Parts: sequence; structure tokens; C-alpha cells
Amino acid sequence: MMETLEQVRDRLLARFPGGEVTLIANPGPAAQHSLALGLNQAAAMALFLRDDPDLRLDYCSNVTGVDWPEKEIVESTKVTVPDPAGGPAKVVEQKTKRIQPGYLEVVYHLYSMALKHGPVIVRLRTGNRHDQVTVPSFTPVWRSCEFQEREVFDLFGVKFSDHPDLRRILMWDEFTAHPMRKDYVEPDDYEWEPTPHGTVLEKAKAHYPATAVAAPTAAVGAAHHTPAAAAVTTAAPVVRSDTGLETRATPAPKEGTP
Amino acid sequence: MTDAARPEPTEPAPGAHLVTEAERDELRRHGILLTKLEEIVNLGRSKSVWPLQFGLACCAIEMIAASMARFDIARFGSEVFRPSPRQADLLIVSGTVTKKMAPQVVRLWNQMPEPKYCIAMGACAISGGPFKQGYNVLKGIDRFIPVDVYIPGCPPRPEALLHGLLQLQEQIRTQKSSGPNVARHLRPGDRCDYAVPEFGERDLEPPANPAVWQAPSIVRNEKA
Amino acid sequence: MSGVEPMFPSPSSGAHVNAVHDPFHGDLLEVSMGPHHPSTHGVFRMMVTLDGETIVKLKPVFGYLHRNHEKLGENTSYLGSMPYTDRLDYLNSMTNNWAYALAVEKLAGQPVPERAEYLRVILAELTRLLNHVCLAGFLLQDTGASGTPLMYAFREREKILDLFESLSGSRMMCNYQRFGGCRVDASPEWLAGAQTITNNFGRFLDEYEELITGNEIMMARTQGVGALTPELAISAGITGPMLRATGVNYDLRKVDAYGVYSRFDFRVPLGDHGDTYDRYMIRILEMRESIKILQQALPALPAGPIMDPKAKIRGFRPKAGEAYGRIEGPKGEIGFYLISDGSPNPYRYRVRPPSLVNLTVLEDMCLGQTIADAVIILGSVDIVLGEVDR
Amino acid sequence: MLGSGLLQGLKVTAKNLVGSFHDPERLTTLEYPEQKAKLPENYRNFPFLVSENATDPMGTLRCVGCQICEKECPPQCIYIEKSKDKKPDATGKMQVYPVVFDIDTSVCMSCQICVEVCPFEAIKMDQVFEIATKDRFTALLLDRNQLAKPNSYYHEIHPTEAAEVDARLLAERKAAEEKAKAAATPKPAVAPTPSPTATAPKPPEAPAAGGTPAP
Repeated sequence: MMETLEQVRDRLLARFPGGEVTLIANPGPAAQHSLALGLNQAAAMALFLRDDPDLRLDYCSNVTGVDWPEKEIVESTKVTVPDPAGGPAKVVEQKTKRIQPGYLEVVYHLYSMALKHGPVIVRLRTGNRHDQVTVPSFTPVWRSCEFQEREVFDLFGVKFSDHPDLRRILMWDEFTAHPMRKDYVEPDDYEWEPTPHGTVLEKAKAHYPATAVAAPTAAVGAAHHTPAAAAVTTAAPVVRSDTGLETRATPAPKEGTP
Repeated sequence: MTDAARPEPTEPAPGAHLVTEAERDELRRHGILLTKLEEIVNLGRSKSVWPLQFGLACCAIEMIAASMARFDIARFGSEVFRPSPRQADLLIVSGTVTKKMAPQVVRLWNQMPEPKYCIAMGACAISGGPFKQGYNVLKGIDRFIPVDVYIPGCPPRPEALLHGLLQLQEQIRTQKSSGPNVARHLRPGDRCDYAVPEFGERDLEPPANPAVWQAPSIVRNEKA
Repeated sequence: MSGVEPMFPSPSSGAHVNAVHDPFHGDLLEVSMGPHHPSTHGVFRMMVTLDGETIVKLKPVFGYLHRNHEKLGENTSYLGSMPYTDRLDYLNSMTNNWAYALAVEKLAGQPVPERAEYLRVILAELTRLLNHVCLAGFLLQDTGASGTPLMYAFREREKILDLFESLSGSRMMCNYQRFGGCRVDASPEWLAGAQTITNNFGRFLDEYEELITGNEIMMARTQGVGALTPELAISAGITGPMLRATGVNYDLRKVDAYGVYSRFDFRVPLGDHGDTYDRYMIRILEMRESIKILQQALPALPAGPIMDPKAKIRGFRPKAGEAYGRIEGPKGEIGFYLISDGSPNPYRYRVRPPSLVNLTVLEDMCLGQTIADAVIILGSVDIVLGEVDR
Repeated sequence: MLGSGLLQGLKVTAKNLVGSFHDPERLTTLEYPEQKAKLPENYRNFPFLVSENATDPMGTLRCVGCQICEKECPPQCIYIEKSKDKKPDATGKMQVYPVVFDIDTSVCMSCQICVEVCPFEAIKMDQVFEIATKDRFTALLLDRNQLAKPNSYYHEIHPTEAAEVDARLLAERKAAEEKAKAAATPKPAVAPTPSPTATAPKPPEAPAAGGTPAP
């Protein structure tokens, strides 16, 4: 039976004085708690986790990134304000807004093939999401991190120091964005979207022909109540007005395409 | 040929068939095949469409299944899957075309000799399918190369692929070597050279080839 | 802290080696294999540097089938991701379904009724049969046995696919598992059909082995080719038949004993040399063990519901938290890592792809081999690009 | 002996070759266009809308335009606009109906989730697959006229499932009638002829949450 995560944390702290190890509880029913390691000694700690005879976490199964963007948090605190007149102190609710700083997180799921236990979940957190995005690479400790850390670099933009070959893995090299971040905006190619709703509808609207704005939408809407009538009023370019869509033969003007 | 077999004499358009369809059917019944060079060439072409051995994703497995014993694409003369585009007539785009893959697909298409045909097999090849909203997925291969037959399904059954192939054969059989409805590869200006997109910083450059991709625009109403 | 000595350093690094002119040895040649290459099993690409015919460097290039599975998973509901998991490893939709269902069940603390657990085992083992038999066909195709073994494999595969189709409605994209059970129940006729296939499969395997296992050309091409040491395999996170071919006894069906696997009697075949031939043999032996599991599971299938009555299909919102669930897929450990923030969509949806991690050691296995062997070694890794690139 | 493995393999192929002449196990070819495989009852490919009768498909659609399937569809290939007015459905109840119901079959992945989430048994899976076309834009975008198929067709392709659905709908209808009767009897003086919309705003088995779409 494997020792508990608290024991692992305490042993790590004892072995690495001055190191940071935080236990992060998982409130869900899975109860897979994790350890957040401080960046300065993380690689040595990983080595310890791998080689310690009681743990022998020789197998790093899963490496992934998580993006936690900046969040605005409104906190209300109750403050007792003493009455200057000398009466009973009043309780006043104060609202403070603060920006919770965002960060990127790399999560490692470690198992032991030798002792057949696990998982021990290890997290590394970056300072922020823009310039302090370097964490130590675990590829020298576990080879299985090689491609998965490259993937985290590609999709989340976490840089791994000491990684032997840190290049984009899934997207092409010229690509500049990190698409798995929550604030990534996709390229705009919403041209033929016959069944749009939600965000897709918003994006598709940019491609609607300019004439559509001029066409009174109320008239189209009225036609919907009597589909039979709508079929009669087919203007030349409209192919199928029963469905409420206008299919025009002419393509929407495109820009900047040679 | 008797007078009775002749249909109503209508005014013959210039260049119309000297022998009508009905007459030719009658002759065929008697064992005489009367045909045109164009038709016999088309017949030969349609019965030996050699596909490129080119699998992209899930649909490729169904394409392989279609070439195996159960569905046996060999019965339609298309079992010769060629590994080289130089020897192939048919590009079966079988699966999701990602933006990273799109330039390669166009390059393969450019390398195939004319006359060549393209089948978009499965939802992903037609429109990006279920992966349409992904940032790296091309919303349909017809943004870059002309597609002859679209086979919807995710993935289409092997029978559906065979059905699509039969449609393509029908199209090849009826293609014209001259006139206004001339086949695509005989049109003046068709140079078998489709623009290969480049990798950009955010997207392909250009994101679609306007010479090929002419989507109608759709306007949807505001919902309540 | 930097400066950890890597136990197994990556053999070479960097994107390109320029042709090196060396008057004694001649030039190194850089060959780009793929993404359109008949034997790269999809749109996989390798940048191979050759000294004569010998590989001195090999860098895989991924992403030609990167379909943004994880991003789409974060934008759809928990249920909506289920059909997408079919398309990960499109040969084995049933095991993908199960891994995802298991992760979500862990995340939400959702129990599964017994009949559903048995059905999951039956379907997963049938999936293992069809994956391994196809792999053997494709591997033989790569060694030059074009057509025949693959045709026999697909003949058997079609029978299993017919079973899947009559149960789930689709040949490949089953979309069968649900959180807390399965979607449709198996009829007695279906179970009889599964029993027939199970009974006959052993005979087919005998014939298949007679066809290829003893074949001299096959042995010459695969024995001693692409050997992998157990230490490197563990460090590189290799799982599945490829790991067991090196002799490491690690099968999640035994280790985690998820589902009801602890109730069945089966062995875990282990290899000795870790070469391509071992990887092929392990799969053949695993199929025989799968038949054994099926022979036990089919008669023991209990009656009862297939869905937990409290399970929710629509509007499924697990409590905030995270879970990592993994099963032994035919290709190795397939896992799903989910973070829930209490909304109907997962906050983070991650697939742990066995194929991608197993490719880590492709270069190590190929170095020093000839270019023709690289194709066979790649074939024996058993990749499906839908899962490698997701 | 070197070569014995090869000979053994040849024996197997010879057995298969000879066997293919008399053993249907070894000759599995299906001569497709002439000979079609019997599709299993569960086979699914693309959804269709169930209408109660074939003569007036638009008037008897079971769909009430609740837009649940549109919301749940993973690839978002369904587009619905519901009517602002109501008209009587097959049972005579006043219902909202879809004025636009489009499914983009070039996107649909036949995952069946729309069928699973539909509380009105209005959308079911079809079995057509021979729909290869040359025209992508108009031929693959199916509108409600193309999607509507009568209940008898549903019985044809999924007999077991359709019988279950019919039985369930009948039971629901009966329960609704009894409920309406029970609701009508205690206070006959107040509303002797309650309008159908007032007594039965929702079908009895309407989902508790999300049954009516949030705007």
C-alpha cells in the first residue's frame, strides 16, 4: 500500500529544505489529490519521486497543461466600524474587487510499474501567462514527457527549460498562437454555416452579404408564418425561401485572396 | 432500319445525333453496337478508375474495407490502389483534412495526371464534419480542389463508397469532349495547377482558393 | 534546478541535420517519409536521416490529423464528447467509449450496474480481437505480404463489426457507452451471435498462425528488428502489448482491475526480446486470452438493468473536481483527464493517447536499422493517427 | 526445414481458394448494387422527422420545435426556428411547430444524441446511405419537407423500437386525457369548456428541466 500524499509531502519537505510543496485537495468524488511543487527544486524532487525505494514512481503516464486565466473576484467582507459617536459598532459590508492572477499549470500523473501503485499527481505552476511561463522539464527524468511536454508547449505556451527538443509538435512551425488557451480566438473562416447558433452564428454574421442588412428581416420573418406564401415570393436569387435561408449564387466578396 | 422504327421527324439541330438513342438501343438489341469514339473512351475510363492509396482518417478504414473481400471494389475496376499520385485517376479524400495537411493534399492533386477525379468521402472531407469548429480543421476540401462526388456519412458505409463510385462512373460515361459542357480537364484555362496554400501565422494563406470555392451565402434570422 | 542527468537521453535533437559531406563515408541523406506514404498508417511523417541505407536519425512529425479533439471537448457537453471519442482511435471505439465513461464516472461518483460492466468487458475484448487481428494484417502488409493476411483479417473483422452494428447501430462509430451504463441492451440473439464468433475465432487464429507465424520471411524480417529494453520502455511510458513484449508485467486489467476484470481468469502474455516479432506474438497470444475472457463473460452475463436508474443523460453536471480514468486499450493505456468546474462542459478535457506516447521510442528502435525496417517497426508500434494527433 | 513455413502458408491460401467455391464462410463477397445486405434493425444513418401520416406530413409532425436537439447536437448541424403561432397537432392539441428545421447532412455524424434527448419521439434515425451527390450546398442541406417521413416508414425500418414508441405515446395520451378529465371535473362551473392550451400547455412527459428552451 502506498503512503498517503501527506506523508509524501512531508518527506519531500524534509529532504528538500526550503522547497515548496503544497497539497492541493480535489473536492470531487474521485478524491485524486495532487502536489504542487515549487519550480526551483521541482526537477530534483521529481528525481526523488522516481528513485525513492518506497515510491519508485518510474512511469509518468500523462502530462497535460491547464490554462487558468485571470479572474476578477469580488469579495465581500464584513467590517465592524466603531461608531464615532460612541454607540454600538456597526457592521458594514465592504466589497473589494481584485484580479486573481492567471497562470498556466502542467499536470503530471505518475505511477509505479515496479510497485504497481499510483497515481501521484504533480503540478507545476507558472508565474503568469505571459512572460513567466518557464517550468523545469521532466523529460530527463521520464522520457515519456518528451512529446507530451512539446504538446503542452505547442498548445498552451509553457516553456520547458532543459527540454532536449522543444518545438511545436501539432501545429505548424509558423503558427504563433497557443490554441488551447481559453482566450484563443479562432481564425475567421465561417463562410458556409447553414446551421449556426450561439457563437458560430455571431462569427458567421461577419460573412453575411451586405445586402442582407438592407433586406428587411421583418418581411422574412413574416414570410415564415405562411411558408406557402413565401414560396411564391421568390426573388430571382433566392433558391429556397421555405427554409428561411437565402441561397445566392454569387459568392460573398472576399478580401486579400490572390 | 425501317420507317416504322423512325421516331417523329423533328427539326434536326445542327450537330445533333444522326442516329437517335432509340435507334441505337434497337441496334444494340440486335447485337450491333453503334457508338462514338468519345463514348467508348469514356466507357473505358469509367471502368478502370484507379484510386490513389491515400488514407486520412476514419473513413480510410472504410475505404480499405471496401477494397477487401466483403465489398470488393475490384468488381468496379478500382482495386488498383496506386501509391503514387502519378499513376492514379481518382483522389478519394477519405477523412478530415486538417489545415496542416491541406497543402499536401493539394500538392498530391496537382501531381495527378488529367483526367482526374475527386471524391470527398465522409462528412469531414465535405465540410469539416463534426470537427468543423476546430481551429486546425479545413472546412471542406472543396475550398482548394474541385470535387466531383460528395459522399455524406460519418463514416459512409463501404456500400456508400461503392455507390459514390458508381455515380462517378456515370459522370465519366457522360462527360463531353467538346461543346459547352466539356469535361473540366478539357476546358481552356484549366492548367491542372491549383494554388497550394501556405502556412500563415494564424491560418492558411489563403484560407480558400476563390477560383474553386464559390459558396453561396446564407442568411439566417435572428432567433427570439 | 537544472542539470538532472537524463537516464535515457533522447538520441538526437533538433529539427534538421543538413547533409554532411564526408569524403570517407559519403553524404548523409535526409528523407521525408510521409505524410502521404502507403505504409505510415495514415498521415504520419518521419524525417529520416540516412547513412547509406542505415538510419542515423529519425524525427517523427505529427499534427497532420490534429482535429482539435480536446478543444471541441471543452466546448461541448459531457455527453456530446462521447461520439467524438469514437473517432479518436477509430478502430477501437468501444474501448475509447469505456475509458471516457470510466473517467466521467470517477468524476461524478457514478456507479454502474453489473450487467453493463459485463457488457463492457465483452465489447472491449471483442474490440481487442478486431484491433489485434487488423494490426497483424497491416504489419504483414508492411513486410510485403500484400493483401492476403489483411484480407483474412478483415474477413473476421467484418463479422465483429456486424455484431457491433446490430447492437449499437454503427459499424465503427459505436457511441455505445453512457455514464452509468450502456445505451442499448444486448438481446439473446446478439449474445448467441457473439458466442458463435468467440467459439470460431480460435479456429481462425490457428489458421492465421499457420499462415504467417512460422513463415521464414516474416521471421527474418521481424526477429531482432527494433528491439526495446524494458528499462527504456518503462521510462518512456510505453504501455500495452509493446511494453509487455519487453517482459514488463503491467496490464491495467490486472493492476487496476477496473470493471469486473478481477472475476475472470486470464494470463498476461509477456515477451522476452522486445523486438518486432515479440510484439506480433504478444498480440496473437493476447487474442487467445481475450477469447478466454469472452468464454467466461458471455455465459456469466447477469440479468438486470443496463443503466443506473439515477444516471442522467441530459443536463449532466458533475461537481467541481478532477479525475483521471484509464483502461487497458488494445494499444495501451488510454486515459481521460477531466476537470469539472460544475458547468455542463468540462473545464479541461484531456486524452492520454497510448499511440503518441508509444512513438516516443520510435527513434531509439530505428537507429542502426535499415530504412525498410523502419516501416515494419512503425507497423509493430500499432498507431492510429486519430489518436496520436487527436 | 527451411521453407516449410512458406509451404504451410500456401496450404492455407489454397484451402481458402478451394473453400471459396463451396463454403459461404470463405466467400464473403456481397455483390453490392444488385445484392444488398440486410441492415440490422438498429442501424442508424442520419435523422429524420416522424410525422403521423403520409398525406399531410407538415401538418402532423411530432416535432414541437423545442430546440433541445439543436442545443444538444454535438457538431451543431441542426437549425430550428419555431413558429410564433400554434396549430393543432395529430391529437388536436395546440402546439408550436417548427417553421424551419434543417439538418446539414454534410456535418451530421449520426451519433443519435438528438434521438436520445428528444422528449417527444419526434426525431428518429433513418437508414438511407446511398445519397452520394454532385451538389454539396443544396442537396446535403435537408429541410423539413425532405426530413419528414411518416410513422409507417419508421415502423418499416425499426419495427421493434417503433412499436415500443407507439405504445408509450398511447399510454401518455391516455394519461393526459384522464388528467384533463380529472382536472375538468372538480370545477365544471368555472370553466365548462377549457381551452386546450389552458389545460394542457405541455405534454405530460415533458422534461422537468430544459423542456421549454431557454431563450
